[in-house]
Amino acid sequence: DEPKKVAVIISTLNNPWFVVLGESAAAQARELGYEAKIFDSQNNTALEADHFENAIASGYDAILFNPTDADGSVSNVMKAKAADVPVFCMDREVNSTEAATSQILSDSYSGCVAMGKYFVQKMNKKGKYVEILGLVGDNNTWSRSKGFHSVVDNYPDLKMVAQQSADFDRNKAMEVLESVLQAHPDIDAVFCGNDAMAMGAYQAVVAAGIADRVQVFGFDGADDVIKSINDGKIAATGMQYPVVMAQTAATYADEYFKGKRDFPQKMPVAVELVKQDNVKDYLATK
Amino acid sequence: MLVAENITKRFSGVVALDQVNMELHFGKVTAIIGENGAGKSTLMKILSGVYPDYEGRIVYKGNTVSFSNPREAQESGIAIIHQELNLIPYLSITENIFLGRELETAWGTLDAKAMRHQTEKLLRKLKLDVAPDTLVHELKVGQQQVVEIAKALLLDSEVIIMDEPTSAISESEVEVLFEIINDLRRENKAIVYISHKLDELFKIADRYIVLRDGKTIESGDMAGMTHDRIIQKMVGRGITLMRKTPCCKQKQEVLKVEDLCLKHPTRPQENLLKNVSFSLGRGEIVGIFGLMGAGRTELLETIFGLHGKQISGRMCVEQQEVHFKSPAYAIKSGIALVPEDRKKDGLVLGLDVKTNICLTTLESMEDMGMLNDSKECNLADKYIEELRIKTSSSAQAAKNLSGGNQQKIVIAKWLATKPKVLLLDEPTRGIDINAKNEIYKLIQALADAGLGIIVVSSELPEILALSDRILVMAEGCLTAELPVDEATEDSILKAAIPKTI
Amino acid sequence: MEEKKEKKGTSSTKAPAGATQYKQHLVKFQSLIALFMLCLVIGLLSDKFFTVANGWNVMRQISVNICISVGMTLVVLTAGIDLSVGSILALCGAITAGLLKFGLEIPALDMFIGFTVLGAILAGMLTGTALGAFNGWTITKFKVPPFVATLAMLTIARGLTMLWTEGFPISNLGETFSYLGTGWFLGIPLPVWISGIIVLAAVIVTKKTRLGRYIYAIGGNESAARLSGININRIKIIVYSIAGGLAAIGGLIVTSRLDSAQPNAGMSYELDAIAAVVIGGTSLSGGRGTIMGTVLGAIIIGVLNNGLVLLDVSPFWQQVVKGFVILLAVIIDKANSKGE
Amino acid sequence: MEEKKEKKGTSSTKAPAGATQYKQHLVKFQSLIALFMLCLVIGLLSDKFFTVANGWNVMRQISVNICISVGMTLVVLTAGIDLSVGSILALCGAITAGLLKFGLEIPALDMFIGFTVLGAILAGMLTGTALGAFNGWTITKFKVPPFVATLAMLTIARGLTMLWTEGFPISNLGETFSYLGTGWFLGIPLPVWISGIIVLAAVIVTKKTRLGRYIYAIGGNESAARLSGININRIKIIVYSIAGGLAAIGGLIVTSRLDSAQPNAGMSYELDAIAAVVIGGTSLSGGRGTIMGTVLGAIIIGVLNNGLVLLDVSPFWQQVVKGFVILLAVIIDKANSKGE
Ligand SMILES: Nc1ncnc2c1ncn2[C@@H]1O[C@H](COP(=O)(O)OP(=O)(O)OP(=O)(O)O)[C@@H](O)[C@H]1O
Ligand SMILES: Nc1ncnc2c1ncn2[C@@H]1O[C@H](COP(=O)(O)OP(=O)(O)OP(=O)(O)O)[C@@H](O)[C@H]1O
Ligand SMILES: O[C@@H]1[C@H](O)[C@H](O)CO[C@H]1O
Ligand SMILES: [Mg+2]
Ligand SMILES: [Mg+2]
Repeated sequence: DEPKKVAVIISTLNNPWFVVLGESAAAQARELGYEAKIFDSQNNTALEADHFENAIASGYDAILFNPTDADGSVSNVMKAKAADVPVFCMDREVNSTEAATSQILSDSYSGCVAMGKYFVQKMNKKGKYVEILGLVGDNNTWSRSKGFHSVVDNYPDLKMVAQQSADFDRNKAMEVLESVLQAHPDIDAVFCGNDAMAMGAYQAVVAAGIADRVQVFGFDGADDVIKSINDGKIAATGMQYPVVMAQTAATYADEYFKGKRDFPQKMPVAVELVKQDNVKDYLATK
Repeated sequence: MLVAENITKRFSGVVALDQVNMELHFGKVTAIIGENGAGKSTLMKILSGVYPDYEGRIVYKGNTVSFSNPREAQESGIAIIHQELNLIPYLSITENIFLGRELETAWGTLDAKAMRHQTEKLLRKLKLDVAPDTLVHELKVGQQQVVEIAKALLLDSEVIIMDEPTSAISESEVEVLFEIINDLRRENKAIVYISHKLDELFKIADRYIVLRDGKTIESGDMAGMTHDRIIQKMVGRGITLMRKTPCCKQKQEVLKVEDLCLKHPTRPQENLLKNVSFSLGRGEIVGIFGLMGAGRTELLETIFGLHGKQISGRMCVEQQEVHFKSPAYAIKSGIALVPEDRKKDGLVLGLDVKTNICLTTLESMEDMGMLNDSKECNLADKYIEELRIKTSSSAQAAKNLSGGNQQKIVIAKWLATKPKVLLLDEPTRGIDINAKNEIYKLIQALADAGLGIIVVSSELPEILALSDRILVMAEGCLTAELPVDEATEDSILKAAIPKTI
Repeated sequence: MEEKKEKKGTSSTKAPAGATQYKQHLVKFQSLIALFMLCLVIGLLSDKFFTVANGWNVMRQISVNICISVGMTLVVLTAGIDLSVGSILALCGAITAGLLKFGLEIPALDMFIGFTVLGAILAGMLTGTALGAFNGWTITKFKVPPFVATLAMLTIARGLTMLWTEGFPISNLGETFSYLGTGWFLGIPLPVWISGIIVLAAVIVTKKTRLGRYIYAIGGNESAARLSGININRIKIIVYSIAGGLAAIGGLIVTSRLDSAQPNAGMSYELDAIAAVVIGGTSLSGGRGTIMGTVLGAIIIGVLNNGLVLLDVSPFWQQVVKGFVILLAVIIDKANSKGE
Repeated sequence: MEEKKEKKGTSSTKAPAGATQYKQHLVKFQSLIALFMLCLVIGLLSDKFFTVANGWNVMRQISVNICISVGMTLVVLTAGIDLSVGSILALCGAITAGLLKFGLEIPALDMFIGFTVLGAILAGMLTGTALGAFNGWTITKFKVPPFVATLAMLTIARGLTMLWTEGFPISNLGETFSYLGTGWFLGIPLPVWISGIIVLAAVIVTKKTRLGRYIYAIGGNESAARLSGININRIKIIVYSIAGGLAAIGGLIVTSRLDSAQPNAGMSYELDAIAAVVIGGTSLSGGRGTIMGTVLGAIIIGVLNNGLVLLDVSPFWQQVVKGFVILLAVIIDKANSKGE
């Protein structure tokens, strides 16, 4: 009879990182012989709720889910649960241990704790830096920022001279940093909430002619940033594994259909710090 | 009695009214007379609460009153029919008439039935044969004016101000209005009547007040006044009214229309224009008369290429057959149209006089693809001088000019295209007698210079004064063609009355 | 905007008595044609479309847009526009959620105020109404064009939301509050009840009350309305306040449905609302249009969103298709009302 | 919108000869006051503001908004609006980047076309112009209100961008292309040259050509313009095409500056552009306004963005402040032009 159907509901497709996540999940599901369709929640939890309802109504058998919000998405997952549709979270979690069948998570907070430690080390515990935040209404923005500051704020000689938002956007990050550099031309580092912003920040630093002394830190492990680290342009990033998470989620769904029920409630996928001395490993795997 | 004492009103520096005094008597019709811009409407707006800020005093039935908005004036029994139509196009007649004073049921909801009923009564009284639910935008301008009148009559007002109520309605509707005014007079109301049609004033008014340049010049009883004296008072000097000497020489034909038909925009099987045929000679002035809705405007628009594909029939300009897909083609062939509503269709009010005049001939104002400012100024100045347009400069915004001068700008912009045929739709609507006279002279001079001119007008005296030949239209058909010396008011009117009623 | 200088052409004088009513029916009818065609196409392509469950689904999903669009209709009828509804929705949802969860602490006075569900809801609605009134105030008092005034409010209210929430969602608001967005009553989802009641009230207001009459009059010809003694400024302030209040209700539904107030909720909802209004046949130049038209417009958008998902259209194509369908819906509308 | 029913009251006939010109100067002057005050405040609070480097910085950052706003001004002068510029910007940037990097493969014909930098740039600009023309076509041919037609295009062009890029940025476009956005020429950044030339051309078009005159006439009174023999539809299509083409140029600058075409570039740029237009004194009801006013408006917004960052205002507060400043700028403008 008909193949089972898998819905891939992604927080936003307006960001390549999530496109990779969504498409890898869908591709893996198809590989395993299922129909798969991607839904774009456009960073809107209410639209996500609509997607859940529509997916349940049109008979999807499992949902591979990248939530827009840890708390706001709980009720959506509960709806699926009530309809006996298993949900596998990817990358971001929902704040409930009963809702999702399993959560395959990227731990932004601890990733940024590690990043913070490396940052302190690279800066020799002193200097001025700028933080560029992602969307201020996005929880990842804050888990990264908090992880970072939980370490860095312990060093009084590390001074954050500006904290601005650039909405995870490359162009905005460039423009914001251009302006910040007018007020603080003497900064030593920039910490960015994702790699798109890190690239934008790097371009602003290059344009200002201070690329050799300002270190840029990103987060994600995007291709161009990995390459830039290899070229000595960007200092470090936190490697997340969207493809691994997506494939794992799809595989779990497959196993669920085949009868398996005991999944780990949380399955953390570590965020690995990519820096000059280990970047070769990551270039190789790509 | 309503008395206005020493009323002064300024608009950002301009003194529109300067120490004006006026008395209105109950049971009398008072005519306010004055040129365009004399301050008539401004004075009425003060009486009716539109302008709350003025100097001076209004004494109404012995008490000093001051209205801070139109509603307060209404509640004291002063109603006004504004010069400009003030209706809401997408509301029905009933809804317009009751606007701002709706009847409500005990529930606080609108009492549609009662309002409809009263509207029906009013419309019957005003002999307007239209359903009260008809949306106002579906009505002709004249009918809309009747609705305005109904709106003022709804309240049992004691003072009723009518600011040019007849500017868009035809003779028969004027008759109805005059009957009503007579009734109101009998009911001992005070009525203010403003019109640039002097004949009407003699028919209806008991008293008159003349305003000139914002000052009261004179007031008195209408009895014993003559045309010439009124004009003298209004203008401040005597003017010689133009009288045409019709020329009957056979002229060379510039425009010929044969079997022109125009489809109805929504009912395709019906025609708005039915087999209209006529011709126009160089230097000839043809007047077209008809009642409201006879199709005159449509005829001019059709000739001017505004109804593109909806038409059939033949048209020739100087023996050349032409087909106008849009006005641009008509203009190229030497046709010009001065539209009925100068503010809506004639002028870009926010732009200056120069730009408006040059708008139709911008191509010839160019040097190497760029507009040449001095060419534009020259052209504008030429017409400002030739047509004696009263403006501070060619850089003045069109909206700041008086109606007569605005009309001259529209004529100027069309003369600039060097037309062979000039179509004039109601060229003197709302224009004072002096300006009217100047426009008559201008039309005459243009014809003498060889233009073929068609004048559409609802005023018989105007048609008779201007035309060499008169065409009469009714219900989209040409019903008569008369040389001016054979035409009488009777013969024209007879041809104008629709046969189907 | 574009329609403001209409041809003066007026139709026949001898229109039969019922013509107006008939035409008004036709206006509704046009959007119905578009909706009908849309449903037919989707229904033919997906057997899941015409099911009761999916019907409630669509209805519940559009209930928020309906709340906002009803307010937007009133604003647009006065020839205005309100771009701030999405932000106001977010702010009010957040305020209700925040008060419900944390109460209000006023350190200066060393005071703490706890809120019941009802109290928090009222506070949210009050905020929305107040912000709407502020819109109306800048528009009438300072003659700021509505587009700009509400654009400024769009930014301001979003900023205030961020400040209030500190960028974090406020979640777990309790069963009672949750019921508002997720509960059923007499077999009908509660959000559908709420939006239904709002629609009913708005229909009554527009058809049966002075306020409604004045709204049409102002949009139809503002200076004529003024000369008829209508207090334009008052009506406009009321209308923008209503729009703000209804946006707040939308915010309550969203928040309750998710059991969480999202700081970035409601982003670009104003565009969906305006689309519903225009598809529903209301003229952006004011004075013409109906609430029921807007409801149809909202349903068309809702069915479209639902259908595109049911038909398995890829998310990227969805946007393209959605754009064309909106265009088409308006063109069908225009084509049928050519006579106007 | 709100201004369309102006009071019919006309001012004196006897105004002094130069009054109109004088008033026009004043119109520019008003936005200057707002800008001046803004600069003063920021300058007092940050000593880094009044530096040459920061000046170029601001100029470069606003160059994209200027490209878009100039097109928007023309559209608004005709009493229209264009919401699609941000999406068109993204699509055209992506098309140029894609063609440059991958060329064009037409599998059906088994063909491959490589593109030079110039070729790719032209293709991008052509796309923008064509989409703009499509806007103009739906608006004139089907009488779709500009708001709706361009709202549909906003969605469509964004969808097409996603389809073309498959959701991924297209990066590393080469030195030559990069120069466009990052290079300097005679001591002035290239984007500033580009936007400067566009402004100059637009000033000439609006003041010195027939096209410009017709644009004002259409916006001022469409039916009078039609009766003057102006081909309204043609002019409107041209204007929307220009707006599309200028958005494409904006897209080129953004893409080249980042050396990467981002699929989500240009989001909500239309709002910034409209804000610039309105702050610059152009009336949304058409017929009144100047290019230089818009440039001032764009500078005000640019200075504001720059200043808020220089002063390290928290991102939450930035939005609130920005909203109020825009409101204030327009109110100052209105207050000074009350006579109008
Ligand atoms: N709102 C206004 N602002 C400035 N000036 C005005 C305004 N209204 C009227 N005026 C000026 O006041 C004067 C009197 O105008 P008003 O409309 O009262 O004339 P009128 O006698 O009614 O003329 P008409 O016969 O053309 O109707 C004119 O010079 C006019 O330009
Ligand atoms: N756009 C339109 N739609 C429907 N009917 C129209 C339209 N324009 C005009 N008509 C009808 O065409 C007929 C002729 O109208 P037209 O305006 O040409 O009359 P007119 O003789 O110029 O009268 P007026 O003195 O009012 O200008 C009328 O019956 C009118 O109702
Ligand atoms: O890692 C992803 C990306 O960095 C994105 O840019 C923001 O959300 C995070 O989950
Ligand atoms: Mg008057
Ligand atoms: Mg006529």
